[in-house]
Parts: sequence; C-alpha cells; structure tokens
Amino acid sequence: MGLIERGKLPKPLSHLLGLSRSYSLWVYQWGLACCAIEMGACFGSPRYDVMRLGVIPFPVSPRQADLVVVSGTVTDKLAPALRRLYEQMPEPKYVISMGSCANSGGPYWDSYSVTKGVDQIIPVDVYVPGCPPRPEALLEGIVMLQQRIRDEDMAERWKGDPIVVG
Amino acid sequence: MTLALELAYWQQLAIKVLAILVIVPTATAIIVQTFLFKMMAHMQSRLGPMEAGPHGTLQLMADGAKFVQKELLAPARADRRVFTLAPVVVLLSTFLLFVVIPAGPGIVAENLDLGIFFALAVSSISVLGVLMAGWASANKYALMGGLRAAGQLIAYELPLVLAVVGVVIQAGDLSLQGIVRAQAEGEIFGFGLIGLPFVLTQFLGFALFLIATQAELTQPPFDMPVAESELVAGFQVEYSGLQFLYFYLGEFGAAFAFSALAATMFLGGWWVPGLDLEGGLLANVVGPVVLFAKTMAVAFVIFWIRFTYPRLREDQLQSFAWKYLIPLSLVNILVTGAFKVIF
Amino acid sequence: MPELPGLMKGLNVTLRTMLRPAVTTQYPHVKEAPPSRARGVIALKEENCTVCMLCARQCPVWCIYIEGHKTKAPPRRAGGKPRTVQLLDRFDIDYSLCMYCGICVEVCPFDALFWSPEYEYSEPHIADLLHDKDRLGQWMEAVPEPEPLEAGAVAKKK
Amino acid sequence: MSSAEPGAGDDPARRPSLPAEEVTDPTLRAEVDNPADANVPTGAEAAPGGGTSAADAPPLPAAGAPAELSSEQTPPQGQQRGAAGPDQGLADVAGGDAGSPESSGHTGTDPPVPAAPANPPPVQGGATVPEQPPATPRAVAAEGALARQAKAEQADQAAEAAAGAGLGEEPDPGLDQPRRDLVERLGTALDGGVLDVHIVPGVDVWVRVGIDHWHRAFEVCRHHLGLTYFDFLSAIDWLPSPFGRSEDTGTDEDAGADDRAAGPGGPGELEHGVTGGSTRFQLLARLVSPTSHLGLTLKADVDDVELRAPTVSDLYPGADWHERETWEMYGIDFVGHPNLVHLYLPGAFEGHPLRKDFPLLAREVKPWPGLVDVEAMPGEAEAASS
Amino acid sequence: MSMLTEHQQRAYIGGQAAEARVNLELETDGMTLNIGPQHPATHGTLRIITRLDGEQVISAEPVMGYMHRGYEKLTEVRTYPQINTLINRIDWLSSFANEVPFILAAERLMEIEAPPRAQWIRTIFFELSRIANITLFLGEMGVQLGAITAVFYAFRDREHVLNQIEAATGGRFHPNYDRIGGLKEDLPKGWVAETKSVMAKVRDFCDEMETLVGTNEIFETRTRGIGVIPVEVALGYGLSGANIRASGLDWDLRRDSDTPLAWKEVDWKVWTHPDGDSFARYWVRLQETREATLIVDQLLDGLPAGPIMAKVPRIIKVPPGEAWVATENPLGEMGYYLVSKGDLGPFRVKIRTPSFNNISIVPWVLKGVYVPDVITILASLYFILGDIDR
Repeated sequence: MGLIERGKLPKPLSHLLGLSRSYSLWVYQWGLACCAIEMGACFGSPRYDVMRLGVIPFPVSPRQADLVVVSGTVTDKLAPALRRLYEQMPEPKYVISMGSCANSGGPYWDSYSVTKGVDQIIPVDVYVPGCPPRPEALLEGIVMLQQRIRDEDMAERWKGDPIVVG
Repeated sequence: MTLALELAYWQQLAIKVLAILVIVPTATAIIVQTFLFKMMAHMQSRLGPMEAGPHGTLQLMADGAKFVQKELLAPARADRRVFTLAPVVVLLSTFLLFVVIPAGPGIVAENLDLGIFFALAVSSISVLGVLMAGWASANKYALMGGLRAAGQLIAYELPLVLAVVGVVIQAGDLSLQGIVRAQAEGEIFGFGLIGLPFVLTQFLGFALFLIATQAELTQPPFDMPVAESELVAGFQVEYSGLQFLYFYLGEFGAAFAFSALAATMFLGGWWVPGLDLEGGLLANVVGPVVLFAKTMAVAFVIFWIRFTYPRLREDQLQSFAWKYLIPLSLVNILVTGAFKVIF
Repeated sequence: MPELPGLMKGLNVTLRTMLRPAVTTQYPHVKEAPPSRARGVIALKEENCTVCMLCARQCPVWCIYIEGHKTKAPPRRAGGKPRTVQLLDRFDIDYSLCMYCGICVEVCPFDALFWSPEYEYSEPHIADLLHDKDRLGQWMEAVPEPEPLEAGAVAKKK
Repeated sequence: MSSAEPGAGDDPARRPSLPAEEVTDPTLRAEVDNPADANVPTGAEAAPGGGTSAADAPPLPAAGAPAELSSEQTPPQGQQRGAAGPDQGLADVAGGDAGSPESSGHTGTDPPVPAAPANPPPVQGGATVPEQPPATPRAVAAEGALARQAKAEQADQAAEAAAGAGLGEEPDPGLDQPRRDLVERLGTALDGGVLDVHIVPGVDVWVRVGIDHWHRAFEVCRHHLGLTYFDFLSAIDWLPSPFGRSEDTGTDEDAGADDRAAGPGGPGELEHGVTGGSTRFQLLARLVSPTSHLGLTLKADVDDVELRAPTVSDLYPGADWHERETWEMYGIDFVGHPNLVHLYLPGAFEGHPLRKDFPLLAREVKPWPGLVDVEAMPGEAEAASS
Repeated sequence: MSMLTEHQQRAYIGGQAAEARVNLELETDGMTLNIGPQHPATHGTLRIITRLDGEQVISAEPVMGYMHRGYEKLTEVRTYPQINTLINRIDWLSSFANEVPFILAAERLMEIEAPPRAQWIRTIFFELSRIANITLFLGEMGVQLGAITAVFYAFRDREHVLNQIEAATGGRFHPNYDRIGGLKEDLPKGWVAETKSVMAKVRDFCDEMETLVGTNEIFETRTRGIGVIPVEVALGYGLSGANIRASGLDWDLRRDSDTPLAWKEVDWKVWTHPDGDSFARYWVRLQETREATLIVDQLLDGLPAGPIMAKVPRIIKVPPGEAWVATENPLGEMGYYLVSKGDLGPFRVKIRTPSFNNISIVPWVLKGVYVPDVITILASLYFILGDIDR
C-alpha cells in the first residue's frame, strides 16, 4: 500500500498530498476512436497543451499512470482488455469518460457489439459530453477532476467501499 | 575537502555523503525541470507546466510527492528480491559518479588520482541494474528491453573510454583535478590567456564522447531499449511508484553526471581565466557556478538531439558503433599520441 | 557517415521553434470563443415549440423525450372562440447519448431549437447530463446571431 | 510466399480481340516518347522516358528544371545526398516495359514492372514547394471535360431506357463499347455461365453467374480480362426485415412507411435488385482493371439450404479476409478457405448479425421516444384524442 | 543510400522469404509477441500476434474487431439523413470525405445533380479533409520512429484546418454538411480569404516536415528498402491510395473515374514513386498534401456563385435500384454499394473501406522483418481502426 494508511491524516497534510496528486496526473495513452484524436489534440497540440495543468502524457505503461481517459467506443471484445488495464494501474487512480460513446454508447446505442457506457466496466470520475468533445471541453473536465482530487478525503478512498457511480 | 576546522575522518565522510545525497537529486530536478519540461515544450512551441507553482517551477515537487503516494505493484511471477534491487543498483552508479567530479580547487569529494578511470568503471554498473530489471519483471517486453540495453551499453562503452584516452594523453594525468589544471596551464601557440580547453584540440574526442553519452543514457537516436513505440517503455514497464522514481532519477542523474564529466574534460571544468588554481575563497565559490553553467550547455546539446532525431534500428546502431565510432576514436588516439611525442 | 545536411537542418527547425513564442492559449484563464456555427449544445426556445414531436422522431439516437398536453388558449381576436393549443410539460435532451448531428435543429418547422457554441458542461454524475426544459432555456442566451454568408451565396429561404 | 500470380506471362498473346483503341492506343504510342504531353483523361499515364533510355529522353518541360536532373529519381529534395543514386534507377524500371503495351498485371516473367509505368517524380530545385506540376495544358483538361459531358448525356438517356429492364439487352447497341465487349468475352469464356447482364452505359456493369461458375468467372477476369484489382466481396440478404425500424407510430403516414404492420411477416416474396436472382442470399463481388479503370460487379445466388460457395482467395489473396467477414456476417461457408475463423466478432458470438432476421435488441427493448403522443384535454372524452 | 532498382527489390524480398523459410525449418519454438490491442504504434485498437525468432518476425496475424460497431447493420435501420451523420465516424480523420460517396450514390439513384457551387464546395472540403488527415500522418510517421517533436507540429498546424472546417460546417470532426442534392448551408463571410492563408501555413508545415523528418539520414536508413510491396501483390490484395501509387501504379480515382465533383476543372498532378518501400509511401503522401493545398487554392479562386441546394422533396425516398460510387479518400478508395427498395432508408449498404484492404497485406509484408521494422511498415501503411473494423 502507499504511504497513506487507512487512518485519518491531519487536515493540512492530506490537503497538501491532495494538491500534489492533482498537479501531477500522469495520464496513460489509451486512444480508441475519434475522441482519441481530440484527446491527442488536447495532449499533443501546442494550442491546448495539457502539460500546463501538470497532466503529463509521458507514461506508456499502466504501471506509471494514475489517470486514464477512455476516449472512444468500447466494444464488447475490448471490455476485458480495458478492465485488465484498469486493474494494472496502481491505486490512487482516476478515470475520465470522454465522449458519448464512452458515456453511454452514443451513436452506436443500438449496435450488437458496443458496450453501452464504460461505467459498466470501470468506475468513472468525470463524464465529458460531446461527440467528439472539443479539446477545451476535455481540459474543463480535467480541471473539474483536479478540483475534486484536491478536496478528496484519502482515508475514505482507502476504505475500499465501491465508489458509487453516477 | 580541506576545511579550516579539523574534523575526524568519519565526520568529513558524513558531510561528503550528505553533500552528494543533496546535490544529485536537486541537480536532477533542475535538469528535468528545465530541459525535459520547459525546453522540450518551447521546442514544440508550447508552454510546459505552468500551474504548479509560479510558472510551473514546483511541478517536480508535485511529481515527487505523488509518486510517494503510489501503490508499489510487482508482477506475480517476478523475482521479488532482484525486482526491488534493480532500481537501487542503477541509482548507485549515478551517485558514485559524482565522487570524482571537482567543482572547485578544494571542492571535490575524493580527488582520486585514478579519477577518470573510476568514473568510467562506475558508469558501467548501471548495465547490471538494467539487466536485473529486465529479467526480474517476468515480462516479454521488459526482457527484450533489457537485452537490447545490455547490448547497446556495452557496444558504446568502448568509444566512450577511447574518446577519454585522447584527453588523458594530452593532459598526462588521470585525476580530474590534474586534467583541469592541464587545461588551465596549456596555451595555444604561446597565447596563454584562456588556457587550452581540450575541446579545441580534441574536437573529434568531444564529438565521440557526446555520441557515446547519448547512447549510454539510452536517449534517441539510440533509445532502442526504452523505445516507446515498440517495447512499451522497455525494462521500466513493470515498475510503479517509488521504484519508477528511482529509474527516473537514475536516468536524468546520469545525464547530469555525464555532461559534468564532458564539461570537466573538454571545456576546462570549474576553471575560468582569472581563478587561481591553488584555491582560495573566490575560486571555491565561483568554481561550482562555472562548472554548472558549462554542464547545462553540454546538457542542452544532449537534450536538443534527443527531441529531434528518430531512433536507429538495433543492428544499424551496433554497426554504427563498431564500424564508425571505434575506428575514429583509435585514429584520434594515434594523432594525439603523435602530437604529444613531437611537441 | 554520409554528410550531415539532413541532420543539421533538422536541429535548426527545432531551435527556430524554440526561439519563437509558443502558440498556447492557457485554457482555464484565457478562454477562446469557438466559431459561431460550432455545435456545442442545443438550446430550446419554449414559446415556439408546438409539441409536434418531429425532432424526437428524427433523432438517430432517440435521446429527446417530450411530453405535452392540450389546453384552451385565449382567442387571438377579441370575440373569437378559444383555440386548442399544445403545451410542453417535459422536454429533455440526454447529452450523454446525443451525437451532436443537428438533425433536430434542422427538422424543427417552428425554429424552437438552436445551436449554441457553449461546451463547458461536463458532470461528475451521468444523471446530470439529462438537461431538462429550463436548463435548455438557459442555453438560449449563448445562441449567436446567424452570421452573414460569403459573397456569391444565395440566401436559403427558410 | 505468394510470388506474383503464376503463368501470366502468356496473356498478351491470348488477347487479340481486345479492341485496338483500348490497348495499343496510337496516342499512347506517341506519348511514350514525350511524357509531359497531354495527360490522357481516361487512359493511364504514358510511360515516362521510355523508349531507348531515360538519359536522352527530352527533359520534362517544367520551367527551370535543370536539364540533367530530368529523370533523376531521388525525391525532389534536389540536392544529392550521400552516394549519388544510380542514374539508371528510373530508366531500368521503365526501360523493361517500354516496348510492350502496358497491359494490366505484369507482362513478361522478367522482373515485373509496375503495370502503369511510374509517373516520374519530377525533380524540383531545393526543398521549396515544387513549382507547378508539369504543365498539363488546361485546354486538354477542358476538352476532356466536354467529351465527358457528351458521354454523360448519352448515359442519361440510355439509363432511363435501361433502368426498368432488369433483364435483357440495351436498347441501342452502339453504346459503351468497352463494357459490352467485356461482358461478351466473359460470356464466351464461361459458355452459358452468365445468367443475366445489366449495363448502365458509361456508369457500371453487373453480371450474374451461376454459383458453380463463380470460381471460373474470377479466373477469366484475372487472367484474360485484365481485372487484376480486387475491390471487395460481400453478400446481400434479400429477405425484407421482419423488424422494420421499430419507429412505427401507426398514426403517422410518412414515418411508418415500412414499419412492422406493413412489412410482410414471413419471407414472403423476395424481389431482387438489378440482375434479379432466385435465392435469399446472393454473393456480390467487384473487380477493377487498374489500367482501363473498368469495374465489373459479379453476383451469384447461393443455395438457401447448404449455403456453400467456392473460395477465390487462391486467385486474389485479398479475398481471404472479405470471405471471412462474409462467412461471419451471413453464414455462407466458403469451401477451400485457408482459415475460416471469426474476423470481427468475439469467439463466443452466436448468430450472423447481417442477416435480416437478426434483431437489434436495443431498438426492441427501449420504448421509442417518438411514440409518446400529446394527451387529450383533461376534460375532453378519450375518443376525441387523435 | 542509392535508389532501389528492380533487381534489388526482388533480391530483398527473396532474401527475406528465404530467411523466413530457413527459420521455419530450424523451428526453435519462437517467442510469441502480442502487440496491442492497446499499443502506441497501432492507431487505436489493432492487435497483432507475431511469432518471433530472436528479433525477426516469422508470422504476423492481425486480430481485429476491437472497434467493430456493425455499421452495415446500423444503416439498415436508419433513414438517409441519419446514415449521413453516422458515416462521418467510419474514417474519423477524413470526416467530410466519408459522406461524399454515399451522397453521390443516392444522387445517382435519384438522378439529381447538385448545383455547380455545391460541387465546388464539396471538392474544397474533400481536399481540406485530405489535408487534415495526412498532416497527422506526417507527424505520426516521425513519432513512430522516435522523433517526438514532429507530431506536435502536425497537431499545431492541423488546428488551422479544423478551424476552417468548423467555421463553415459547425463540427470540427463530424461536419454532417453534405445533403442529397447539395449542402446544408453556404460558407460564412470571409471564409475564402482565411482558408487561403491557412493553405499557405500548411505548405510551410510540409516544408518543415520535410526538413525535420524527410531528409533526415536516420529516417532514411530506417525506411528505405523496408516493407517493399511490388505492384502485382498490391493489386491482388486491393491496396489503394498512396500505398499503391508508392509502388508505381499511376491510378487516382479523382482523375480516372468520372465523378461530378470539380477535380476536372483544376490543374493538378498525380504523384507516384517506383520503389514501393516505406519511404516511398511517406514521400508520396507528402507530395499529395502539397498538391491538395494547390487544388484548394485554385478551387477557391474559381468558386462559381449560385444556389447550393437543388430542388429536393422534404421527405427523401430514393427510387429502387443499386449504385456503386467510389472516391479517392485520403486513405485510399472508399466506396458505397447502395441497394435501395424505395423507402425512407436503404435496404443494404456495403461499405468498402481502404484500410481494410490496406491491412490485409500485413501478414505478407511482415514476414521475415525485424521487430522495429514492424512499426515502420505499419506506420507507413497508415490505417485508421474505424476504417478497418467498420
């Protein structure tokens, strides 16, 4: 387990740790469909440049990542791979579901091979609407996630009770 | 370190170890912050970290604190002891490198008279750490990354050492302080003001040293072991949390150490015209600043190449080392030797 | 080693870019307005809506839910008999399902639906992505004026 | 390793009857020597610098292109890097083929030259934008466009005439000679295999063959008719869907045109498309000639009971995946296919999705938002509501 | 590096094949390496199971279906406007270019001809989506081989093109701008002038890419002579677009098939390269991007005035019949085989996508290749997952 035990931490220390977690979100490159190109534009394009917010798109293996942006259509064939990837990430991890396909199946809501919404497989922290959402919309989602991380209470996260979705 | 007050040997040792334990992480932090984040960003016409701290300066503080909170995972079939030992070995080789680098007339951890020989020997320990990591992670990608790293580092040790031999012949002394003094006292055809930084006469050696350093640090164009697009982060693929931080620290610490070595051997180390060699308060204060500036210049070139070039394939990389670098370095030694004998 | 113009020129490109100012707009502080025709969110003008259900039927992802009822409305002219008019009870658009295609805005015969380039409404809970009637009304202020067309274009008679 | 298809060496000799203007087009012959000439709108680009050798071929008239760089092959970075590329690179490539007409596929057994010899990458000075590509005089393009207009008008009148008649000949024989000729030669080669032909002049041609002639038809197309480009292979299920779009309100007349009520419950009558057909499943494939750009759509009825068809992946390696997809989506078994396994769907998927009787469950389960109608006035009687 | 002659190509292929056969006989149980389904090199979720002997690939088996959304089944339950917005998402990089063949097929069955201004604007947006698509390829090719800065320049200059598409159609990626019989709306004021300046920026970008990656010796040693595809094999597998033009076949549907769009009125050139190796594919695409900017400039100069929508009934019912229309999409030849039985939606739509055929050659071309070259060849074939899996 990380340094933080299940016990309660003094307020300023947990706030400081929350600050450090929010300013250094190493995001894992997991692109699926058209949203992946908008995510690439958000991470890679100098016009939006997500590194300003401290979200660093360097890690290529899930072991070093603590945020994964599910950007695109999750099909039934891909669901087990996505689930295994989520389990490989070390614990304080966060998920952003980007685009209608990841939120609820989007344009393929009636297809026979698409999973209707990624929150059936992994718990999601922030839903970014759009098809595909603009890079600024993803930036707004990340800023909202960073705000939630800052005032998040680590002890309650370690209790291990499943995060209630939605 | 000849300080005014007499200290027992172990007290001096404690101060030296403490100094190195403080200098290396801060130096790495400065390197990573300026080059990996800021310079790379501006080279790609973007801004790099801005939110954490004023103008993004505390970004590394946040990274460090976050990595401390991460869960330490290890694959089930991994060989647990070797798995945890590997990052420490890589980090060890970086720390030991700093023992011999002089930052001023009096400021050097241990002025071994076999200084440069010791530095090069220590730098090859990291190959062991890489192999241990590659094997212990019980992961196909890590294994291939580890083997490639071993092959590459050994192939590039040779030109690294041979490039240094040219310098040693010209300086006539193995200890780094001696090399700095030789550069300070030498003169070019009688004009002695700026001394004789070896980069002027040993230009070929300097180029070879830089190319070999690029390969030692597994940076593009020689970053086959950690080639993201094929081997998914090579041997570091299974490491998370603090252990990954060690690798990260080791990699950029080695970058700082090697550029400091290059600055000392080729650009005149901590000496600048006007500093007297014997030591005195001024030299001991100005020396480290000069060394730091020269090191940053060399590191700039290294990272500049890193962000621009595509990566060589494994066999092209090896043939480039054996067919081009080593013969060139032998020629360099021959020429330096001949000049040494004639003049 | 073949001669190096290619390698050197590459270095030159990155150095030149480094010396030029960066093109980043710092999002949370500086927000760039998207073009006026951008399809960010759908706004509802409730008075125009006559509950004709056309938009709900043409939507490819079935994400518009409408309920309405008939009432008597005061006659247009003083002495006339009261008109039966359809009033809107519920008009929800589920933005987690919507594919932003614009068919509903186009097919609406009474110009009740408009596009607004607003894009900042991500939610921590998926249920909040179902915008109800008055939330869609709030988006109305963000709807821009239809902009003039290029020279040589023939204005499409609405 | 599948090398180029076997035994293609002999086909130029065996194709005397292809109309002269198709292959040995005099203008092409003339063009062989000055590549920069008119860019023939329909025919393939002429062989550049062919004939004797590249060196003395007249340099491309692009203004400012230094003469000696005319047919140098290195990309237009202009300056020579490293060892100068052997000058004969292009000539050797084009030289081999200059003589024979650039028929489709490679001609002789000597190193196969690209079917239509490469259009030389004209070398422009420096890394700046290569200046205007070699001038294809606007006049020719315009004149080519006029010719096309004329042909399009002919096509339109003929199309009305031909659209109705699924079967049978075109009303006026003089039209679209290349396609009629293609079908003729296919018919003679299959002797009786061709069941039905439909030509839309100037646009497209469909041919329906018997299922046992399916493999033979591909063989003829590839080796003799020069249709070496494999476009795609799929199937059509002609059964009208029993589910409709489940967007039926029963009240609106336009939306519910093919809704559940109107759609025939059982298979009912199967009316087929362009070239008719008798069974429910019909194979559909398209081959194109990369030089004359004529496309041919082949159709064949698959017997409803055993659903079997011969594979063509030995003739066209590209067909391998298309047949796997068709098997997965329709259940048509391809005899002789190397590995007929699932391509898209996970292993445990039962059923064939593209069959019309495969339901899309989400549309059945979720109530259609358009179904809701406006409730009546609270006071009024129910009957009054629409 | 010298240019590759025909004999060298054959020798290279023969050598690779012989080596692969020898490895098979030696039959050490080669290591099975699984690239994907999530891998930075594959553009999305393509998984390739490779059997290795040391660093050389003996056999490579792509596994697809991780992005299969069942397009052809969805088109059978939708009306024409609904399908038009859905098919933007097949090849999600060249957004507008997906709609054009479908709309042309429907127009051919309904015998409707869009007014000339609509045809010209369609051609302009077709070329804009080609530029948006291939500029990302130019950046991707660099990053797959290790030069990370290339993709940042690609994304930076691609933003200008996306702005122009969004200013006119409303959607950066999925414009849904084409209608049967014309276009949804006309261009906003000042759009033409702004697009011309963007075209100049894209040309500067192409030069920058050429100096950064194109002329780089390391890039050339990594790509010349790697993944050589002769023309017959390419024809047999049905490769299309820049992949087959890089093998020397001079075939471009924009010039060779008679589409109603406005390519005939513009003076442009088809680029080919005789080598057929990874460098040739990169080089041909680089020239095609420049050519596209020249086309757009000429189109913008000659844009005719007039209406942009022909007379079309409100509820569109396409008369019964079958039509096949294929256009030269940025990735290759994309075509729709439309079967209509005269009601609101089509009866059957067969979607022929370029990447599906372009990737079916991977098992052939990856035999006997080094692992790093697998990435180079995949990057040079340039496929989009949505295109493969539909």
